[in-house]
Amino acid sequence: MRRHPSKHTPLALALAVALVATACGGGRDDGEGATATTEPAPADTAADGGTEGTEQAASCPEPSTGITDDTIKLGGSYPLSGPASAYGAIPTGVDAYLTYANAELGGAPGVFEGRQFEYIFKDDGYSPPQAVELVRELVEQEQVFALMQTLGTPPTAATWDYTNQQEVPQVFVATGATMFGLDDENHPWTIGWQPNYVSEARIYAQYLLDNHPDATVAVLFQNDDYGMDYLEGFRTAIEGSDIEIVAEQSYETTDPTVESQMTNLAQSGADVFFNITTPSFAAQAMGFDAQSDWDPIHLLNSVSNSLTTVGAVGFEPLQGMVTALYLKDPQDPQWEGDEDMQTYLDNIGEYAPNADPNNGYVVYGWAVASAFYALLEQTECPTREALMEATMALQDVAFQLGLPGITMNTSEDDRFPLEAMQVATLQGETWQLEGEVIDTREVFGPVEDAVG
Amino acid sequence: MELFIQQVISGLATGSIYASLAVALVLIYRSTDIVNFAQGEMAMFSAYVAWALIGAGVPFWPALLITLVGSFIGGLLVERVVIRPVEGRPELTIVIVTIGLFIFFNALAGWLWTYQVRGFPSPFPQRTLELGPVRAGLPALGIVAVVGIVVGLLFLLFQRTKLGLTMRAAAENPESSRLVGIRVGWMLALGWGLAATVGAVSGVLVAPILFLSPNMMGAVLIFAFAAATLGGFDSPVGAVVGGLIVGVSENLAGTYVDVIGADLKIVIPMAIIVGVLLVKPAGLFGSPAVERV
Amino acid sequence: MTTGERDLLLEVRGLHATYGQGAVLHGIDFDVPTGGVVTILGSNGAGKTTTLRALSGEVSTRGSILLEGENLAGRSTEAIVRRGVAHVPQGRGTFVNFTVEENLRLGAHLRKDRDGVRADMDRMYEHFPVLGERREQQAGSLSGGEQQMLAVARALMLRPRLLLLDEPSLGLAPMVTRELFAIIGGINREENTTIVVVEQNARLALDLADMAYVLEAGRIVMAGTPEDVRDDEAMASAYLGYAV
Amino acid sequence: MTWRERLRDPTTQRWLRIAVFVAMLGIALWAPFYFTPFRVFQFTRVLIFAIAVLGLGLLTGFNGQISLGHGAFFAIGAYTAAALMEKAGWPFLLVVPVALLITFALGYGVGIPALRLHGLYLALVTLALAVVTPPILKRFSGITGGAMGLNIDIPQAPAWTGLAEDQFLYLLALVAAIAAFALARNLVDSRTGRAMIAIREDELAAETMGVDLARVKTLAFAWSAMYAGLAGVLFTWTIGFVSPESFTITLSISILAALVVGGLGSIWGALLGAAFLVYLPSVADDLNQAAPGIAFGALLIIAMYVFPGGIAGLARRLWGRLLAPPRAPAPATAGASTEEGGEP
Repeated sequence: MRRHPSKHTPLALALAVALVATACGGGRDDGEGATATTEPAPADTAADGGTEGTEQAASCPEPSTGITDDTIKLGGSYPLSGPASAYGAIPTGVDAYLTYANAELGGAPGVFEGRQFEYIFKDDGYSPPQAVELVRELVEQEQVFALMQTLGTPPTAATWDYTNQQEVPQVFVATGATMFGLDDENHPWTIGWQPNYVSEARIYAQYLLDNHPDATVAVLFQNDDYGMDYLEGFRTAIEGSDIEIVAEQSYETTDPTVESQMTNLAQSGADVFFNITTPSFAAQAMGFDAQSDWDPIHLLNSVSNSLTTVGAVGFEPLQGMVTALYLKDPQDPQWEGDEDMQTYLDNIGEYAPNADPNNGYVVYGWAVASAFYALLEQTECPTREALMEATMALQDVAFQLGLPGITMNTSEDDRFPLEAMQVATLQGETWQLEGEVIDTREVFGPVEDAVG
Repeated sequence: MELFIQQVISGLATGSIYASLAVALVLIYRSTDIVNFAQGEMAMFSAYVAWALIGAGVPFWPALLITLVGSFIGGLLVERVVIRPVEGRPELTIVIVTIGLFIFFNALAGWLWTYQVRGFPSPFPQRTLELGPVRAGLPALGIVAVVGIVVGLLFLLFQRTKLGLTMRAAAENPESSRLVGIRVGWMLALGWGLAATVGAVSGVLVAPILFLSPNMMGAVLIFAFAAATLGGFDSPVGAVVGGLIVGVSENLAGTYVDVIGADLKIVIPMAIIVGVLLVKPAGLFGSPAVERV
Repeated sequence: MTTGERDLLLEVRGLHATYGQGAVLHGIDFDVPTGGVVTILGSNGAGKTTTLRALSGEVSTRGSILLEGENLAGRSTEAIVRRGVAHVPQGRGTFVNFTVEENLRLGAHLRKDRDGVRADMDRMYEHFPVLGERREQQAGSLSGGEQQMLAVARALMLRPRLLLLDEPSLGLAPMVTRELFAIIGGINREENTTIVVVEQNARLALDLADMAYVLEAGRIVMAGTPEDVRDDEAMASAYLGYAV
Repeated sequence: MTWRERLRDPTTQRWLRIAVFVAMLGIALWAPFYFTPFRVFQFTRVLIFAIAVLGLGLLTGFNGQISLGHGAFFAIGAYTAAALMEKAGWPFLLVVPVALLITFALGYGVGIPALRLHGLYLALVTLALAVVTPPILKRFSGITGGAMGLNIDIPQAPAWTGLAEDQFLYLLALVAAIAAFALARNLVDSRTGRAMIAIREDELAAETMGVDLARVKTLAFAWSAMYAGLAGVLFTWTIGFVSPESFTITLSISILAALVVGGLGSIWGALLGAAFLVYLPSVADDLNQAAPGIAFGALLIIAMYVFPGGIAGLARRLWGRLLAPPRAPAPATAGASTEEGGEP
């Protein structure tokens, strides 16, 4: 599998700036029980697979650009340099899964059978103009079949006019912004994957409605689409209840600390602290919580709930902290012996020797790649159109490392593959799942429109 | 009122973080006459070295000592190997080289230790001091104390020792310095070594509060620039005072001025700097001779 | 003519020097006797300053510069200073942001004998009383003449075997210049310091010197005693402003 | 005459220069019809970046001032274009004068206090400008789209031209770049330009020449900001999207780095430096994908070693060597050899 680079990345000069924000949901943790997954059938290339392929091909148009007799070419754009480089671990996970699929599952499944994945990811440094250049390079020069992920809201927003005009699938984009699931009219070629920020905010709202129906809430949020989506999603979800937001503080990714904001929030004495921040800031906010007199119920958004991040602060003073999960965490002992986890741990070392298997972003990359594999299984023809059709007809499709009971579901009216999560609380050094998986679409109805 | 005091204290704590890096910036400026954009990243790198040592089982204090010595040697080497070839070239060239170093160290740390957020043990007890309604974390107070000590030591070095005199001379007038037999090249290298050591102190002090990651110092650098500019770029005391003013003013503006709010609080220190410089172009404590890049 | 009788401190042979783009010295030879004062005369651009800079290793050279038999050519400035060559550059080269006392201490940078340094400093304040009065003052705040004195004093703090003076009178009032030259002459006599002085004011220089060289366009066109120069009609009219 | 001597003849030189210019213009006009749309798009980015670099060059190279904040003017040009096109529905060409006027005026406004600041302090004050711009843009979300940014419809060529989108944008950028370069050349050659260079060499000398320093310097800042603003407008047209993340401090520093790598005080240097910075990331990514920043940082430093006077300086030296007399003694330089070459 080739990896190429490309031109872009601006001076990654992290100087200052833009830490990332957008948070693509990073990895998370556990859950139990292996979903019966998709263990993709090993390619029995020969006879019957072949026949089936032929049958399909008969009713299918010519394969799209990027599909040859023996390869399927995919592209990705990620920040491998600069302030948002933390997300650079994601393509490592994706690449590891696809290489694993090539080596052990016989390449791509279904109508793509017999073809090896070729995955080219490049560095956009989280810069929108670089992402545009890169995506154009992938589409025009590399002639990829589809973009398997662009990362972050701004780079994705900068490129989606182009991909939709070119009618190139831009699938499973690594951002939870709702806008990427709501504009099927103008941007039907773009679709997200991870639970969107509004859905996750609803999980916390539901948790409070069930357990603390008259709580006062103090919120720390990143001042961008990611923070706003969470905050507004939460606000909408608690509308009409006795839960009240009594303090809000925002921060910029260029701020060195959130100490001042936390001081103001603590002053409110709210019952609940809703922590909508990326990992460094989340750690600071957790550190503040651990040391101050203020002892709120701490809701930590999934963007920062990796056990590595929590462990950096120290588990002991944060016991009982609440988060929402949809993936299994390799550091969680409850997944020992779990089939998905075993596959992951057995293979990640071989196919991504330099990656830290416990890194939530590597886990996420593996999971989303397996989800893409599952999507290909559902696709009826080796064409871009067919791929997009499949993205809108997912029914209970499982993927690797998803929590038990969490599967992909979409329809013509629902372009959010994952909208269910499960509440977990920090017990000891691990997240303990609480209650049932909550399907937010069932509880709160479809996400209406982009907020912010 | 209680909130006000609390915000002032929090501002002083944050300001001392800026000050700690600003002192290293001032140090290298005084001893080599250049602005080192990579100073923060070198500090971050030093903090990682300490973290890795502690992770490998070395107790805290020996690890710190090794880190400081290592940083000194590292700074020295960076000057000899990377800066030397462009010595005597226009300042802008050297600025670009330090920007190159910035990117290099940031990426190297990410590559060696990943971008995951790490905890870092504080040399100070994780306790909070309470005076009536006012609370101040010991780690933050510790930074103020250590930065004060560092500035005091630097004052002694520069004003009371022959080595300090020689370093200042080499930075101010390399040509005349050579004519009295000073090995100017080594003095510059020594300046880098010392600045890297002070930077390492900053990194180790800051890491327990900001949490260790390759991007830990990026934002701090901008504020450290602001602090040094405000104080006068050649004055360590100015750097500390500047840092504290920047820290407190941004907190108060963010908390009490509604039009500003948290999202624009960065505007306040920047505005103060521009204002101060227009009235007193050398900064609060600087000497007027400082004009070059 | 004393050259032949005394030991030579410095022997320069075939010295070429390039400065920036072009060659400035085209192979010059000259000697400096131990304890003597040698002056180099010449018009602007003749290469006088370059000659001194070549001696202290500040420009690239070819040829040999023997200081008591040891070749200095190609060595770094610091190494040459270490061998006892002190240079007072044109335009003074004091450390303007440092006090008078700090300037003197810097001049003694290479010396390890603290007591000797202390004593020499006091001696400098005797030679240059005005510096004694201003020892805590910033060099940059001194007058031109005072700065020049400081520059000379700073160079002497090295206890040099050879003192190179580049245009010490530049920008000074005639009174001050005379005073300065008197002090320099005194130092030469009392401390037996060998001096090479480059000077526009040829009369003063010739009064001080016991050997003179005249440079034109990077070549030595005349060598001799001050009397020889004064007696030479062409030289006298060119550099002393009068005809014999 | 040998061919070298012939080359050194002033008349030949003048013709040579014209020939080179015509050839380059020819190549520039032919390129969009030969290369793939993606390559054309990349060339467009180089041209746009070069305009901003040239603007900073006016300030730094010719005026002796420095700015770490030109990304701010770039951003304001870009946002002016985006807001007028997207929110007010203006035709794309009409936004140009407005954006230029705004950035010129802002540059003039910043140029006045900049008069009082020198070197390091001016650098840091302008850095502050670059730092505060993104959060301020975010604040006025009604006009700027806030953190989400604004998507803009990319301008299309009039149907009669038959030009594809990328060709059209490239030609727009080329026209803008040529205008910017011509204007810069005129500024440099004009009385004011000579005054600017005099300032860089020696402020006292400039004053005795009767130059109104304050006015010239302030105007230079304004022109310089306007160049960045023009680049911003072209950016919006080409990328079709603006957001605060597009204009971080990284942009300002990239402009400065391109200027230095290309060569201070050289108009061609701006183009070469811009090309270097646009292509460098992909080279870095090729060299070490695990951590492209390592290669990027190292290459930037190496560039400083390899091109002491910028890439343009290197080109000038090579050109000088080509024109040097055959067995030139030791280190003859271009300047020296031209003089000597005057003999028949």
